[in-house]
Amino acid sequence: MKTTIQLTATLTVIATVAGLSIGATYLRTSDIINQQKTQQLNSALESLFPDGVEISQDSLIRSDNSVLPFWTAKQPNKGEGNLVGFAFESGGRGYSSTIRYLAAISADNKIIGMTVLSQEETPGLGTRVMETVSKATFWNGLFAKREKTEPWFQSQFRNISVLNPIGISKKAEWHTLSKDQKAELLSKNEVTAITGATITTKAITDAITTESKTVSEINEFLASKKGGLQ
Amino acid sequence: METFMSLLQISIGAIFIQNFILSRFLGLCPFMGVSKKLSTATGMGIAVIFVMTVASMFTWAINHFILEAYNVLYLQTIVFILVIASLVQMVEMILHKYSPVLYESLGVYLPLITTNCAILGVAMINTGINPYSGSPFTFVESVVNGTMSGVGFLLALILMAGIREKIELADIPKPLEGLPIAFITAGLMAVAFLGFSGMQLR
Amino acid sequence: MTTERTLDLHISSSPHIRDSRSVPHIMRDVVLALIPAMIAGFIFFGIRSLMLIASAVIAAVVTEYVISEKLLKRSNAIGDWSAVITGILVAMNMPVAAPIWMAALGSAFAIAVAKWTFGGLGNNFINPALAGRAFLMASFPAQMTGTIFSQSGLFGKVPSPLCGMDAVVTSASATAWGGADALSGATPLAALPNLISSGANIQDTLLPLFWGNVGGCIGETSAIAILIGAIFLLGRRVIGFTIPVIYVATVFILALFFSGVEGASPLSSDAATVALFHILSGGLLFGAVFMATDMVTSPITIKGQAIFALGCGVLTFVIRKFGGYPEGVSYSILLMNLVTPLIDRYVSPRVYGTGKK
Amino acid sequence: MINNIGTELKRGVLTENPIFVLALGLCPSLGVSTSVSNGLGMGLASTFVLIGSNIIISLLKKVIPEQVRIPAYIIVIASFVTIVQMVMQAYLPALYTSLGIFIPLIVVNCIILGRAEAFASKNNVINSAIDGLVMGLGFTVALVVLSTIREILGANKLLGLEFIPGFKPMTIFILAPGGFFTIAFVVGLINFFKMKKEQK
Repeated sequence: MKTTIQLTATLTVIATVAGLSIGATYLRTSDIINQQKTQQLNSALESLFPDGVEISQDSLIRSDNSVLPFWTAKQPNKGEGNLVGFAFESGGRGYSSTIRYLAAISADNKIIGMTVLSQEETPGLGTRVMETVSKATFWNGLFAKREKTEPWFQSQFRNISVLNPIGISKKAEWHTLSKDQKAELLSKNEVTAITGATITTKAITDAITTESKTVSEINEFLASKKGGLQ
Repeated sequence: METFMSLLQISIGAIFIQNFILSRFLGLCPFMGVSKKLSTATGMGIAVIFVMTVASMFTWAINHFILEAYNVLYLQTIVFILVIASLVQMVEMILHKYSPVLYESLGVYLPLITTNCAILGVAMINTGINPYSGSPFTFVESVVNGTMSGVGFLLALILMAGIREKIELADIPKPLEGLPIAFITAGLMAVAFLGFSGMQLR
Repeated sequence: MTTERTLDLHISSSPHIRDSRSVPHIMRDVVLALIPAMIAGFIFFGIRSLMLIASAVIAAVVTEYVISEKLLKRSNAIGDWSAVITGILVAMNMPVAAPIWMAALGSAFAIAVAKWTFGGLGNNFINPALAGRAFLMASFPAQMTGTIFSQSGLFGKVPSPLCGMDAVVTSASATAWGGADALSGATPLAALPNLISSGANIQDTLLPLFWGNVGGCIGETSAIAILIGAIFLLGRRVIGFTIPVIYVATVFILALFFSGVEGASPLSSDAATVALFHILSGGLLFGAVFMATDMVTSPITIKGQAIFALGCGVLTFVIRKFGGYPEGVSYSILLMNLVTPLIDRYVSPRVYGTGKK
Repeated sequence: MINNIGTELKRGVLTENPIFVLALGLCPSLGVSTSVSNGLGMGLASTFVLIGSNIIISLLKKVIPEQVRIPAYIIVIASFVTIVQMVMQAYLPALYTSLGIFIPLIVVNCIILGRAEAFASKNNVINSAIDGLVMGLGFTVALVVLSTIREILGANKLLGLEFIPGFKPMTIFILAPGGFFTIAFVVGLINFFKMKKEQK
């Protein structure tokens, strides 16, 4: 009997000390972790919109009573028609994960910018949604300052219309195209697929196409709000 | 019907597409260790299915009703590993008492399972997002995911054991004998399993 | 398909020897049987197809030589033609526009990793040529499937020859199919609804598929060329009927019953057309004749072979219909290669290794 | 008794390398070795846990009763892992995301429990700490070797930067099969040199 008590006691003491030290670390790090998360979101939002706009959070209640948070960007110090656009978060089922992204839409329903927040697609294929084209190589890049470039896959969504379905071209990847070819794609409202990762590509275009409903909902909401203020 | 299809998709994903061993690299130590003979491989595989299913039930419930409810998710790792360790212990005792036959055949593998990362792995995966629906795993989904991940483990294990028995007498180059050839075999199996990638019910 | 040496000590996995001919003889027959398909490849895809084959064969033979003679100091392996076959098969499983070096890399991998790490011919558990192709598929998906190109054969351009049937477009019906771009569906059958809804006659695509001059891998373009090779191999008793017939029949029957979503109702004449399309398109015939029948990596007994072929057929259809890859033939054979040891273990009514005389 | 740190390092990195020689901790070594930064991060995180748990377990070796030592060790190890997890999430969020579930899985890495059981429970604090350090470094070195090979062959990159301009990477090396092939040939090569040495 004594041994049982002794065993339990030892384990309890160890577990308590362990729990306390974990708790202490948690108290120290939780704020930083939360800060990190908001900062990530903020910098993602800032990267989507042009410099110097004011971003504020808003939300609307959808027809099914769910709350849709979104962000609006306004040109500061301007009166009427100062709305640059709005952004919302959404996701689509990719190849091996759900791809979460943030999309910024202009007042005329075109994509200002799109950035993938999280994905767990196949390395070397689907994960190339995050790939940047850079001239930096290992040999010079270690010493040179790394330029901050947007992933090419995400860049090609700029100025694509949300209200029309987004097509996929499988001919060549966007970053290899000439200016004229890029313009032609844009006129057809198409983006290029990542070679070998058509499913990932289609997941994103499909998700954005589905969100055209969200876009008109937000538009209506903003219009009604404006009307209400006047 | 829709639920059935989504559970079927989870199962296909767990067994073939995201096979624990051949795609996720979880549970490699027992995979290399017990795949030399078909009989031991089968025993180990069944024990893993059993523990994975039970562990999925308990860890999901604990995660949902205690850790999430009281906002102490940071204790997840330590709680899960303790739950799994005691579960394995409990399963061992229950089997010993009520099903000596099953205990005879599975008992030896149970202690090995506590430190099998596949079990903690599946518990952790179940706390995340179900990639096929985009929302968190429900209880049923997580249990199916646990069982089917175990089935995938068993499948890889018996295929591997069959192949290893076949190549036992092969004239393998000396430096590659043992672990390296087992890895190459697993690699070639993983190559074949790539054929399942991207499989979607439609 | 084994060396005499391994026959002595390696009982469980040795193939059934139907007569006293030696391994090099059997291998030479296989090379001869591949010649019609190679000619078809040359006719429809031009000289480049032969360059790819040559590059793959040279790489295979050199790899085999370096490993067996120089590294492992085993001298009896090189003369048996098996490396030549592996080389040919790797190249014939590639699209003609693939870079020449890629064929060499694929067959070097096939010989070095899939075959010699296990001690050479007779010891490998997986078909080396298919492992080589799968290696290239995973490594260079763009070159092995996606990119659209045109290649001149003797009968003019073949549009969109996407290997492994990302989209099958015949010269004659390219317009009916709405051009190559419209067809980049995941499987050939993904393109079929478009075809049916556009009012084109699917039956028109079957004849070109039979003769050749369609897109695809070098080896799979012409059904008739593959069938000539098959008849030769069957006549010489190098391969049996069991695997190819059951494999193809399984795919046919599954397509007959489950082709509903493609716009044809089950068991109708449309479904039969779709099922025929399934057989003639992609690498099914080529795989069923030349790769699923590999003696080393398929089961020993007839019953085992039947199970093996059935599995190949089911997997091929499932991957074609639900999979992420366009073509299921090579992966389904690879997957069944993994199951072969288990089949041999549980389906073995006769004494191991002796086979039937 | 540990006297020479040089010999100890050689033991951890070469003769008793946890991955290549002892074949422990295989899951994380294949799971995260797709890029050098992941491999290095994982290696250092495990090293920290290994040193920490070795120290604590060596301190407590007289207090912990024999019968409950395994649960006690697991608690100690899991606490260190949780601490690493939180610190990483706070200060290295990108690495934290890319390592994914392999961070909590450090708990079941056989190296850590193995060293606790085989070394720390029998030796003094300083020696246990050194043992944790050298074993952790051995693990890290192995991970860096594997991930360097895989990142160069599979993505033509090193530390996320293009390595050889124009080289066409073989994607398979960052997929699952490539992980198996890489470790197979590294271990094969090590065996080959060992055999050559023995022959001499």
